[in-house]
Amino acid sequence: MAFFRVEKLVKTFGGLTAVNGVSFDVEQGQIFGLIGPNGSGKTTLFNMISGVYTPTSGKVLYKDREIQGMKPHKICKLGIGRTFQVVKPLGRMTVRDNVIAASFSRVNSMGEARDNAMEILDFCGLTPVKATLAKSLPIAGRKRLEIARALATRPDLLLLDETAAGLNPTELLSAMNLIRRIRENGTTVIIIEHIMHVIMTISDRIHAINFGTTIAEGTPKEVAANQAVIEAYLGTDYA
Amino acid sequence: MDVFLQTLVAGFLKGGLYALIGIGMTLIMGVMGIINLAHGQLMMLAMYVTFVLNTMGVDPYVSLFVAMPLLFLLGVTIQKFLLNPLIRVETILPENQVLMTVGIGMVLTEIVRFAFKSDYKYVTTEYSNRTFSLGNISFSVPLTIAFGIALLFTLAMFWFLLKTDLGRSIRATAQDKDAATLMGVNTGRITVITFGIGSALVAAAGCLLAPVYYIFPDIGGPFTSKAFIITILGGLGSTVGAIFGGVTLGLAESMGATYFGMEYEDIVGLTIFILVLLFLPGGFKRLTKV
Amino acid sequence: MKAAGSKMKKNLFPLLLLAGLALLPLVLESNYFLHLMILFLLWVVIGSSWNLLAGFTGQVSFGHAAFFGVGAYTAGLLFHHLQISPWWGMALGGVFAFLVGLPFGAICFPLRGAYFALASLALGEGIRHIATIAESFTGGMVGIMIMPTFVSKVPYYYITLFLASLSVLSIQLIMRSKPGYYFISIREDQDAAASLGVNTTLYKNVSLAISAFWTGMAGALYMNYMGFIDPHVVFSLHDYSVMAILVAIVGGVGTVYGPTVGAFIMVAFQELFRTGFFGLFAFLGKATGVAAVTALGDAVKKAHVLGFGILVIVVILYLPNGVVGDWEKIKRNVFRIHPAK
Amino acid sequence: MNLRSGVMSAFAAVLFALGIASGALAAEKVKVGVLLPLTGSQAKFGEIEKRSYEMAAEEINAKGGINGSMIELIFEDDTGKPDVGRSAVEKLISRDKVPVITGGYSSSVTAAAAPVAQQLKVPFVICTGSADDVTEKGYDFVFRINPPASEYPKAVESFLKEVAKDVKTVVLLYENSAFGQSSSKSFEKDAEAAGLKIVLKEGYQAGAIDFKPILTKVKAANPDMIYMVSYVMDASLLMRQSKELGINPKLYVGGGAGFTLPEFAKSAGDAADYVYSATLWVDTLPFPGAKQYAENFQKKYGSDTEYHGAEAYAAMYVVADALKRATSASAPTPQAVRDALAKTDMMTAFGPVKFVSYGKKSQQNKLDTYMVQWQKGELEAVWPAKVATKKYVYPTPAWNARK
Repeated sequence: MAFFRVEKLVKTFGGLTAVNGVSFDVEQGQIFGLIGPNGSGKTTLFNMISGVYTPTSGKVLYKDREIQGMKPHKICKLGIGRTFQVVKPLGRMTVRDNVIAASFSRVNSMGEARDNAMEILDFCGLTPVKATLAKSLPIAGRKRLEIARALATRPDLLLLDETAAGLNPTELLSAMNLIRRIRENGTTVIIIEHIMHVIMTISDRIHAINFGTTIAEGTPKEVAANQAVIEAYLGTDYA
Repeated sequence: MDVFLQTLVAGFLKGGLYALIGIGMTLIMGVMGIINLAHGQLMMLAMYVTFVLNTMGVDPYVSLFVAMPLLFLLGVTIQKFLLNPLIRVETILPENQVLMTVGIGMVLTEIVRFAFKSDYKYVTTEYSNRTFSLGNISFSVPLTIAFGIALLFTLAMFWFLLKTDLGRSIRATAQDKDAATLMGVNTGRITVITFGIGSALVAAAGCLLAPVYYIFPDIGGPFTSKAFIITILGGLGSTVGAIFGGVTLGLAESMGATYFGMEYEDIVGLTIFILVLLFLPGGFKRLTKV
Repeated sequence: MKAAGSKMKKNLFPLLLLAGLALLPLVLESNYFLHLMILFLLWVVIGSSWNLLAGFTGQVSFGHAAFFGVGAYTAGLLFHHLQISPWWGMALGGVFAFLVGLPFGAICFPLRGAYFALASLALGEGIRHIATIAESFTGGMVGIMIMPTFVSKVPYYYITLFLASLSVLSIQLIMRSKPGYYFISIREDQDAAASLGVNTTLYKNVSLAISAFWTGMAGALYMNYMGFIDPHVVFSLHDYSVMAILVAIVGGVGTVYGPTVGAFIMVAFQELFRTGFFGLFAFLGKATGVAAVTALGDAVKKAHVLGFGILVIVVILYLPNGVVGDWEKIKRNVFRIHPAK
Repeated sequence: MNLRSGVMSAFAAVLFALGIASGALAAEKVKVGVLLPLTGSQAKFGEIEKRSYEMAAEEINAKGGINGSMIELIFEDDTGKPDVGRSAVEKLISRDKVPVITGGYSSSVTAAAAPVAQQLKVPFVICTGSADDVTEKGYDFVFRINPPASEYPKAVESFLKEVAKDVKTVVLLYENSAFGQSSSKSFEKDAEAAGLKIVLKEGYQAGAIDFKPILTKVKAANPDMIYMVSYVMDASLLMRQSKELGINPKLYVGGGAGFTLPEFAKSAGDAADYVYSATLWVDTLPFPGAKQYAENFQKKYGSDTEYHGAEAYAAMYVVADALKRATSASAPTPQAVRDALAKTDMMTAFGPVKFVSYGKKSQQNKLDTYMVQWQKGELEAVWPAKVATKKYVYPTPAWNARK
């Protein structure tokens, strides 16, 4: 069985179908890319996986267990961490306290939580700003904090939603570097990304959707050459 | 049957007045997203204006033309100098504006108490007690007039919001403040005008209530509660909803008073309020899509 | 080193304050000031409890009078119906307030922001009406009257001091542990908190439960100390629900000691105004013979609620984080002390 | 830094002045503490009572005060809240060291203040607070001049027994306040004992806009009598809307509270005509000084007084009388004043005052109550017959039969 699988996921809002029968498998240790134009349903997928939305139909299977419709905090406890496209820092807490709060999903004592947090902050390169209030971080710092917080919940599967958007080239490089190191530590990653060269470089497999349905899946090379993907991104004129 | 009909009529007439109180609140809540806990106090102020004018021999219906502009100005001042500055203030609780209205309500009440003491004041007119009857059912003349005027104001507001540029700007701001700003609406100005209009409308309610009720500094509080019940019932920002909300509350209170007992009047209102909050978020607006 | 020193200082100050408060009855023989201190400490409990739910967990309740009143009525009714000492009501008052908190939370917590505030306000008012109407059970507006146990204020003072210290200490400890971090996470962003494994519904209810428990204890103590309650007194929207908010706002929302400072300011403020600065105006008027001074004194006496209102407006405009939260700002602007750079 | 030291020295000056303020007033005076609501929603009556106390104290001082020393009244504002009322009592006793406290307007403040006075052993002479409980606890330092709430309808009961014998059915409406709930309860009990049938009994929240639904029910019940315990503006609305609906019982009776106030008649207009009310006092009662008190009050303050004022006025005389008897050579002690109060037996403008024990009550003044009726805009005493200024109009003429 697959480590993680979604089966024919459907989500409708009123009369609008945001996701329409998407299925894919993710193997343990992969970096799995999810691409698609704006409004194609990627974030809705993430919200269904992480429990924010209950799917209209379909299944989400994680380590052979159906998890669709579970509450977000339960899903977090099962070992699925996520970041938000629009970052949600716990603004009036310090960077360290943000990560400590997340650490409490695994430990109960203050001492352990603090140790876990320090380790993660160090891993993510946030130690220098640990005493800064999260709301006063620059955007790159906030994105990094999102990841650090998600990591502090010790996930086996990490959902990254546009972590690279808004970063300058230097920041991009170090972000990609961080994602690779996360995978090296044994965490499986599903990543939504718009910046093509980022996703093409780091992903092992890529799944492309448009208008809520799958249009392609394969290695970065295969997907990049796929006619439907090119059309979706560039419009039919360029095909 | 008579008991039922009389209750129905009483509830309906009272509901018209409630609607007028509710429209101002619904606009303010819809556009600014804040609960104005000084709404009843603004009405109280208008009632005192009516009272003072009445001692000079001015009819309450004439004092509408004085109280409404006065309260409009007061509303504008409050929004401009006390509420809008809070948007820029960094605080832990986003409800700061609501808490500010609590403070404003206290100040208004106490200033009036200073000026007029806690005594009950009343505006007596020769038509205060006048009634007419249809069959066995008696209608209070001033309440019927109030109902008519409330209906008139609601229709006017409906037209204003739908057909005028300013009205459209207000609706745009209520729907999405950021988008409205991007479309070139000066949302700061809109909130100021909206608060002014809301205050003027509740002032009208005060003038209409004055001949049938009485006036004292603490009268605001209960009407503030009624106003937010009406607003939640009707749905935020919906003028037609406010009419529905007002009449529903009026009817529910009257029916509750007749068939449960008068002491349950307020509980009936609060219960409906909680039920709507829980099971019909968005109020009647959700049902009618108006 | 410096950081450690300042931390020591931070912990030392409350201890010194506590020691001072514990010794107070030895130097202060006036029952009157002791009574004011008891009121102050009572407000420390209520304000701190409200602050836990609103300031730390972000759920702005306009219905805390419900818990205060339930606590008071637990003590009162135990005595009224069963002749059980209202002191038993102290423990039970907290428990019953907690129990009332369960449906309260179930109704209000699905709602967010202003809707939460409105629902809590409606529930608080609803329970007052019920207590008024259920005459045969609660005694209605006739109220419940008991003879206070102690003649001296000193036992009440120490009991209230104990309750106040315990509640503040418990809140401080909570805020330094897992639930505290979870409360603040919920306040800052419920969705983010949930994604980090926080069961937001559970922890909101935990916060409410603790808050209701302490508020209920305060209510039961009020019954014991004041000897009289009726629904309009202990379920009062204005005197308890709103006042609890004002105490916290003035002192500093979301700070552990803010409500303590706020409670002191509010109680002192009310008494200063009510008595015309302890008769200072009347005395000055008499001494100088200027009628205007006496008149001013009378005006001040009458203006205490007006003063509250103005205080609230000024604090929200200029000290939105309260005296404790904006202490640096106050030091800068009022005392003109600039931190050495 | 300068500013800071300035603040400090100003603070020190204030403290110093406070010290003088409390010290300087200890001249040769007899202090009397008065607890009243001077701000807040009950301030109207607090003000009337305050003026009455002041007027009485001036009269007593003009006649030589308490064996030569002048009475000094120390008013404390209870703002209508029990905890504040308690602050006030604590201050009066421990800072001002008064030998006696009087006043007490609202039931809740009085009920919270009485135990304090009892425990600290300072006599408390209540002039208005009417909760029955207060004099049922065996407090030997608490005295009450006015009757408790449950006794207000006494005169109504005798009127029903002797005049309105054909009244068989009664509707009872009352506001949900301490006074409303307790006096309606005792009226119900007594009415049923007298063989009357209560066909409808409804409480309501003070401040309702519209009594039509309930009055429609009343009309359908068609009672012989409507008994209402309401405060002044609810009273006025009840009568105005009864007129609108044309409800015609044999008599409308108010159970004290709002129905006797001038504002009731003014705001209800002709709807107030023929309405009866229970009351504790009117200025036409044949008590020495009653008429004069009302006239002097009107002259001095330019506004009317009513029974609350008379209670306060009488309370001052009762306290002064006790102080005189308690003051021999030294200043009066609270204990001496209490003992003197217990022996009080005097006549006042409010009626005879003597603190007695009966039923569960102790140290309670026992007074007759009266019935008044609005006739042509004037409040006339009509019952008992021996104090009547006009004859009662019974039964009440139907609305459409009036001119």
